[in-house]
Amino acid sequence: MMFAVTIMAILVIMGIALARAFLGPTIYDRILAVNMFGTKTVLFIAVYGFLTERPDFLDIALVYALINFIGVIAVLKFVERYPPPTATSKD
Amino acid sequence: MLVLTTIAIVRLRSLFAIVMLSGIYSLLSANIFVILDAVDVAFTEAAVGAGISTVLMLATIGITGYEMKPRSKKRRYVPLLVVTVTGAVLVYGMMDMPGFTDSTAPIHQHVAPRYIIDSPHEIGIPNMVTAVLASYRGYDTMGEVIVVFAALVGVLSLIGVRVPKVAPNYIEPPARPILQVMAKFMIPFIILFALYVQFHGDFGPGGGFQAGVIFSVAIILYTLTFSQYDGMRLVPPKVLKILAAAGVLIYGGTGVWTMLRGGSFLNYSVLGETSVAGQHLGILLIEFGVGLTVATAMMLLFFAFVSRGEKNL
Amino acid sequence: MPYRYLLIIGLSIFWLLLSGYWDNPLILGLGVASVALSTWLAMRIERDYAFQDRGLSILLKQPTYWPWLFVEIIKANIAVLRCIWLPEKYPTTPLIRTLKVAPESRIARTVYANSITLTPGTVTIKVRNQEILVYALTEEGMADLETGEMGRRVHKLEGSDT
Amino acid sequence: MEIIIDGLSWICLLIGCGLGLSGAIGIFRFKEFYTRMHAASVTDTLCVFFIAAGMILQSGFNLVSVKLIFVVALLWLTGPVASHALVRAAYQTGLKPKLGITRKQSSLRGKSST
Repeated sequence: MMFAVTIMAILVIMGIALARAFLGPTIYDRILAVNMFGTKTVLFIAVYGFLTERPDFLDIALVYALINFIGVIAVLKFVERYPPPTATSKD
Repeated sequence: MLVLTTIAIVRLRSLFAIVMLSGIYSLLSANIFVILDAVDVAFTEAAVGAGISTVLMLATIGITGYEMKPRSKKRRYVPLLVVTVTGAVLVYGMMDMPGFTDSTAPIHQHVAPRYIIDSPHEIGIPNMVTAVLASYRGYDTMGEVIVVFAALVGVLSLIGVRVPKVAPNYIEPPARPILQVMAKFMIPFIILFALYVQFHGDFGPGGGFQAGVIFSVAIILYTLTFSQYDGMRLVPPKVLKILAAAGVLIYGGTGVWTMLRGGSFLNYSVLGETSVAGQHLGILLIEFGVGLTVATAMMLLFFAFVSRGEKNL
Repeated sequence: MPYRYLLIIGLSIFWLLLSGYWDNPLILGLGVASVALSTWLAMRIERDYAFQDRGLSILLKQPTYWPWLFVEIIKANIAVLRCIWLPEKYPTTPLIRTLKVAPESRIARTVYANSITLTPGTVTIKVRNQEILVYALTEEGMADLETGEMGRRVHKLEGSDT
Repeated sequence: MEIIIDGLSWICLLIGCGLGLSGAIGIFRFKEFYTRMHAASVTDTLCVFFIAAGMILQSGFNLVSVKLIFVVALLWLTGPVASHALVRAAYQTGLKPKLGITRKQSSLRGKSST
């Protein structure tokens, strides 16, 4: 029960983050939203593992946290190397 | 949410934002896999879809450029037609499919019962997915590994890896102190985690494919935070190429070994004193081969792409 | 080299806790091999970029720092929550300012910068030589940092080694 | 005993959800990238912590909870680094934050407070 409530809340947060990722306006807002989305995915998987009583899922949650981090770092590295044309014009 | 993300991907013009959103897309689909209880698939999706493909796509954009080419108006409707027809056919095909979680469906009658009922005493490992993947479907998995290897060979022969000869000239203090310190702190643990995933594929979700990707992610993190030169010095592409081939060889060699021991190709039961021990050893070996090939292939692909892009990415 | 031993110990504990199969000789053997491999790779990195002066051991020296940081995080969270829910009463006054850094080694500076970022309301933008560029959401958040409490504590973390 | 633990984990989970939701709302309500950043960091720190704490209370102390602690530790390690990298990239590529007070005033105040 309590995990079900938590999952609903996490889903709502994910929805809001998704909306922010769609809306932009700058590329950094999108990256921020994706990062937040990733964190919530980690939580979601962990909580879902508890809901179904299969704590194996925690391994996946760990992988996600890691992958999310690397993804964000890679994206930012990329942005720093090739500054997006829209970054300065749309702030 | 998947649908929304897809629509947004199609509508956006900036390739970069599309890469971001496809990252979200794979996170979402992994969630769905988790809900469907397909843990191993979710694991793979997490590692491959969200991580590696994002990085590789970014590296590709580094070569191609930011914006999508404006396309001509004329040809817009043909793809739409093709997609609609294909989608309609797929949906039509799905009508005949049995309902979800229907246990009398044909797919659950054919080999699944044998996998589920027999695998505990035939293979003797708790994670059934690994049992199916590595033992019952050993040929298929070998095919997949060879596909990865072939893709690697293709990319390398097309663009190749340029090893930078000169070390980048660091101005003191280093450019990204926080990132570098944290990366150095984390990398050993990531590598250990990858190896844990590799060797515990028998017991929980995980296995060679996922472990290979996580391992390569550690190296990619190193390359990203320090430099391409350092990454290639840590794991020289020459060695990687040999190891990638060695991974496939280990897989195939296990099969040959089983034949030498008098069994058929990839029938591990003959490897040990008891059939279960043999299966265990065989699975361990081929998983190792898979992990080796996937890890090295991913690293080489990454190196190939970044070395084509900017000099110091 | 103390970092090597710390790393081996840390990695072994990590493996044992992850795996949970403590009586399976095969898995344990593979674990030893894995720890060896990761340590070897880490040492290859270490060869090129040694942690300067003091090692990671400073992170373990001062157990009181972490609870203190945790309390700070809670306080800062409440401050940001107020700004989110009651924007009229607690307006945001974003500001950027340069802070002098007390901690000297690269690791201690990283700990400091990360602590700043970890407490909501303040973000480290750049670290250069002796200076940290900080962006804060409110004047209070910045004032907290400027008292230098956190910097002093991190410095203590580092200084306790000698 | 059971009831106390259940109650505690309820409280933890609810606080966590509340924090997460407020962070999400903050992401919408704040006007600008740099301020949104802070709202996100709320969800990344304490929200994660409380939800994990709730789960640890439920599972008791075993290897599962150790793994949960790993998850939290990893998130707390990577979170600030990612935020820092994000802000740094934004700052570097010329996205200027809107400041509440001007530089001159702030430097004056800085002197008076130290």
